[in-house]
Amino acid sequence: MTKHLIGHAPSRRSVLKGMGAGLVAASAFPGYTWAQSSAPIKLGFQLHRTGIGAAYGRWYERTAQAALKVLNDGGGINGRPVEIVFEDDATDPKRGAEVVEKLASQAGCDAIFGPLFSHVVIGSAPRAGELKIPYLVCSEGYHVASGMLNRWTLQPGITDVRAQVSSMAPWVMQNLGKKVTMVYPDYAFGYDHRDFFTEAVKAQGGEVIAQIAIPPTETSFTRYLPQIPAETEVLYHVMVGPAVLTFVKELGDFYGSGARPQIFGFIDSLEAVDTATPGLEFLEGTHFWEGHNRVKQADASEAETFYRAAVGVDDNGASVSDAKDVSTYAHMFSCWETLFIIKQGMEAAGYQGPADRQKFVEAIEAMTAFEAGNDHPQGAKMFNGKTHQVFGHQFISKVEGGKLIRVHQTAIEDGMYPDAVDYTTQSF
Amino acid sequence: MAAVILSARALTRHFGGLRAVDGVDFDLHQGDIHALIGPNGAGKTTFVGLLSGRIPAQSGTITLAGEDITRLPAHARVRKGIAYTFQITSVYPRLSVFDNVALAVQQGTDRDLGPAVMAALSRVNLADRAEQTAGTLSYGHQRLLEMGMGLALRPRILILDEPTQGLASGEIANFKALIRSLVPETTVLLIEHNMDVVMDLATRITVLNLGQHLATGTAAEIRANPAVQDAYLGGHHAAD
Amino acid sequence: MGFGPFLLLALMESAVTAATLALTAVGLSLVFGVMRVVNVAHGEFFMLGAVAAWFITNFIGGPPWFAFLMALALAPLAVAAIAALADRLILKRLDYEPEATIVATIGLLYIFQQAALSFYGPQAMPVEPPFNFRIQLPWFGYSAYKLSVILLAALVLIGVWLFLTRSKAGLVMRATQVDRETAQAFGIDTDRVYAAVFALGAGLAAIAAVLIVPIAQAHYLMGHDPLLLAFITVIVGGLGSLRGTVIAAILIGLSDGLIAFFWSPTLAKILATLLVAMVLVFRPQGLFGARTT
Amino acid sequence: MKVWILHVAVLLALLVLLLVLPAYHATNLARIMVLAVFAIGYNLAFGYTGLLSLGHALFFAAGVYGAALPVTYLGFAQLPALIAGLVAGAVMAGLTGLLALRTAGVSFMIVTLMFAQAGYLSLLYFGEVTGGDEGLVLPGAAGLIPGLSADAARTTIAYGLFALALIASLLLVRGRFGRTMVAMRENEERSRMLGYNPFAVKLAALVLSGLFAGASGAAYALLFGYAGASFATIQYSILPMLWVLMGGAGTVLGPLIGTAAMFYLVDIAGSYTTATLLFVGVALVLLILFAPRGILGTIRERWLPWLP
Repeated sequence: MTKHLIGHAPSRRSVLKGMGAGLVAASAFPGYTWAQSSAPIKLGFQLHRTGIGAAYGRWYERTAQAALKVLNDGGGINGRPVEIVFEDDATDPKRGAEVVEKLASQAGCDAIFGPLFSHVVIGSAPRAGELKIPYLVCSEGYHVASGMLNRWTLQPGITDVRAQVSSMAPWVMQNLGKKVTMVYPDYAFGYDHRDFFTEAVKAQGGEVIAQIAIPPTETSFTRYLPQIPAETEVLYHVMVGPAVLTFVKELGDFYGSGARPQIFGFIDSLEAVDTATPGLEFLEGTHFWEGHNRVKQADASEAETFYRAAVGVDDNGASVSDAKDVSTYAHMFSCWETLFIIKQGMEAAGYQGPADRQKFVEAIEAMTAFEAGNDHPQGAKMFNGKTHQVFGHQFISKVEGGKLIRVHQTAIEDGMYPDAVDYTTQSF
Repeated sequence: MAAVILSARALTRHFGGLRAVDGVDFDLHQGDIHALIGPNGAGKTTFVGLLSGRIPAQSGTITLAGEDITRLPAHARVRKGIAYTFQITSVYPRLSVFDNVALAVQQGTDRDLGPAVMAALSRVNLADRAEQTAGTLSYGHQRLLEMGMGLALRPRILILDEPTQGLASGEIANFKALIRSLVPETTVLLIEHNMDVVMDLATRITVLNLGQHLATGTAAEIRANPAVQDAYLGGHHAAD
Repeated sequence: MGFGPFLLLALMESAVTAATLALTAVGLSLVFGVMRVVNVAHGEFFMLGAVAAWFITNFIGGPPWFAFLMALALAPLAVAAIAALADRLILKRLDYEPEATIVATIGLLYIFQQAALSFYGPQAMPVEPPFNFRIQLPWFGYSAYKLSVILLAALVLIGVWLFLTRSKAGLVMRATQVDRETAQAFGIDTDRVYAAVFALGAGLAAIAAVLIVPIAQAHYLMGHDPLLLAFITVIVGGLGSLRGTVIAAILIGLSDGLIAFFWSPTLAKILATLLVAMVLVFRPQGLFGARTT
Repeated sequence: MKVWILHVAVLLALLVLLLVLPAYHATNLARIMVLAVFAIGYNLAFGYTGLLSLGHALFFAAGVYGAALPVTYLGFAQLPALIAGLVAGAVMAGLTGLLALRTAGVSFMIVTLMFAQAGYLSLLYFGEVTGGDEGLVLPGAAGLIPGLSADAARTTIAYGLFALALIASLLLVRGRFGRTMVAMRENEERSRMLGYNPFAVKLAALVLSGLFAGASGAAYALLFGYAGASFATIQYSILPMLWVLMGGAGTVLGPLIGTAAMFYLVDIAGSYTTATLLFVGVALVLLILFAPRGILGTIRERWLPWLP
């Protein structure tokens, strides 16, 4: 072995030649060659700083900043420090595509991550694909695994809605009731809930007896509530946007002290809202899906404690500096976990610069499982490289004493479904 | 007597309780300079408004060369050859004098606007002001421009609502010469308060009073008409 | 639930919508009627009223009814002051030229939204209602506070009506609305009238917001829908007609609530929107406006 | 003559900019040029004819979906889809105009706004077909022009469309119909008494305006590969008005200048402050206080009265 190596040791002359080439390259692309060793890796973050996504955006930014600090304290990626460039997309698909452009072409980012709202993701992904820049979304939409997007778009940080709702259905059927009425927003996000939950309920021998779609421009909901059939055993609700609290309050006013069905909601209906708000007392005893438990549970892992402290969230899920500032806890972990997947992917790909973006995507596609730990505080996950979608545990919590206490945790397999696409067969 | 080009029968328009125009019969003959006079509130402006289509008729009929135009909107009547110039000067103040007239000329068939516009401007002696913004013209010049726009439509009938109001006496002489040069190709119908202009210019005069037709005739006939003297010339002329 | 109880619920809901809409729209109608200004920032005055109510109730503390009353008194004053300032600093300098004021008020809209986002935040936060009593009917429960909103809004509207018809200041405003030049000729300081009207209009929007914020929540983008609805109401009611504006608010509140019973909600919204548009198309002067030609 | 020299010079300058600017700004310029076509269309209705519409999002979205739906469901090629889009914009404007032009002034503004709102809700209601709020992903610019990269093809088409629209609008406003539109804005009653049918003139202007808006929407969807209901929100009615007022209503180059200024205002604000909206709001207020006729309108008023 040794001999062999010596025999192929570069001659002095070829070393000089190589250095010369390196110098030429360095002067032609200032900062570029040296960047391979020490310059920071730049990541773009497409942020909903303004627009309807702003309540999420604020916490997505805080979570990403916290994760970045942990990442850099731990030596960055491949020994290089990491920078994140945050750019506001106004929660608008057109501006979203422009932000992708700006982060990729002007800021020179190596990859982009962070968007939540589906229409922003779908509006931006085509441009990311054209620019051939990895685009890692934290959106929980089914748009990635449905095959609608492209090879450069991945969702390794959060389970999609389809898997979330299908994995909930068995528990809801067995514990709450079989006749379900659904209340959901009358647009794509609501339709994912409608279609996949209805399907899952049927598979469990239950029945969705009414589907009440609320128009997106609505700010008051009481008049839709009489449409809930009296024989309803479970009321399934999911709302998004600034009016969510109104919806839940009006639901409370409507049922009042009278008889009411079991209520199962997606925490989206109360994300960034305090469950102890006056008027929400009726939620006591109702159930919620949570992607990540907002209230620190008795059996919280060390990683959970570490994550909470790093982001600055107290045991109730609010900001440590302002108890009224409630986090979007069930979703924001995805920014944290996505950043550490980027690290893992870049290190596996031996990432040096934009030329290695394809290798980076291939490295993520090759991943199959993530272990619970500081990099993945929400828990273990399985990744499907073909559909670019990750699958994790889901939680059902019950409101007890105004706090969300976990009563059930699904298995990762519960939410899995047949592949609708194989992105790895698509060209880059 | 020349053929009737425009006629009204039992033309009526009330505003609430006010009988502005009340069953008026009227004939306009080809080539005439026909003046419409009457005391204030006689319904003159409403009447020409009905003829031009600015105000829809309540009942009665209007025919243009035998064709019923009662229900035709104003712009369609203009296209059929009835031009109307406003009592209060109504030009496009922010456009050039050229553009003001061009807007009228381009309704016609001229392929080349420039010469036609300049010709129309020459007739009203504004050719040297073609590039000026219309709003900066003197009042008298704006009235001339208004006339020029009406003429540029090459109308069969030109309706003028108090064209000499506010003009200096020298300008009035020019105006009279201009009107005379139009006939007989164009028939002129004018509302006029200046009796000297009316008596000098008009080949035929119609008097309205309280929305009703009082008399029609030549200047001499009208002067001699006792009903007219009663209603109008006797009591009000001095005040005008 | 049978048709009867449903109708009752829909009517109560419509009445709440109509009450706050009437307040917001009357404010807009005053500004439009007197100043001929299309105030695109009107919805933001509504939003600022809600946000101010949140700050005031949190700062004052104490029993909810007391904090709420303080908010009801102070928030509209604060918003009116901001509006008067905006009028003096910007609109007056534009000489209330229609196109210029549209751009200026769009600018104000952005400024107010950013101010709320920076100082208040992106989340929706509630104000505690002055009382939490719930009326339990045989078929459903209903918030007593919501019903009191109808009453309060009606009281404010009667106050505005009395102010405009009985007080000297109201007379001056109406005189300016009819004819600005003549009003000036009679020695009325129309600059002050305009500032006062702009402040009053904004203050009314803020009152509506304070009333609604215990039901809905304060949010920095909440001004959008009230703006559109208020504009529609003002136009349908007929420009400058306060009575028309109030009646239109009731009609629009009702149509919104009742049509939803017969069609799928989004389709109902589409139909209601087109219906109101058709009213305007075939009665451009609005339901109660005088025909101008 | 100097008018033509100026506009050809502007087009040449844009061409040079597209070639020398860094990739990011070149693509921005492509976006700006496509959107400026929308603004040019809006300017025809608002700046020249005096129709203050708040419903142009409907015409833009008609272009977006007029192109996107045939591509998605009927397998249209891109060029026929572009034409379908601009026709859709014109037809939608015609239908809207037939009803809305019975009103004037603020009523017209509100009626157009409500039609646009109904259009937006319809896009959501028929979400199964339109993709609703999430929208549809389209093939994008790759392969639009054989032998050219996606970026090059996009830039070429955006430039071509803009040049065509600019020259068309210049010919239009300097021609007879342009004078007629301005006459309608300046004094509708006088125009009627010169034999112009106000309804027909305004309808024609609105249809032309819708044609430009539709072309812009179709090109935006096709070139950037996305169609969504957000393009029908009221924001996309207010934006062209702002672009036009900023650049100068009733000026031929104003829409381009306004679109570019507004785009970079937002873009630059985003790089220096998190309070983007404040930046934009203050800029608008200052602009209207100190240059109420817009950028080009003020230049025309003070220095270059011959500007079209």
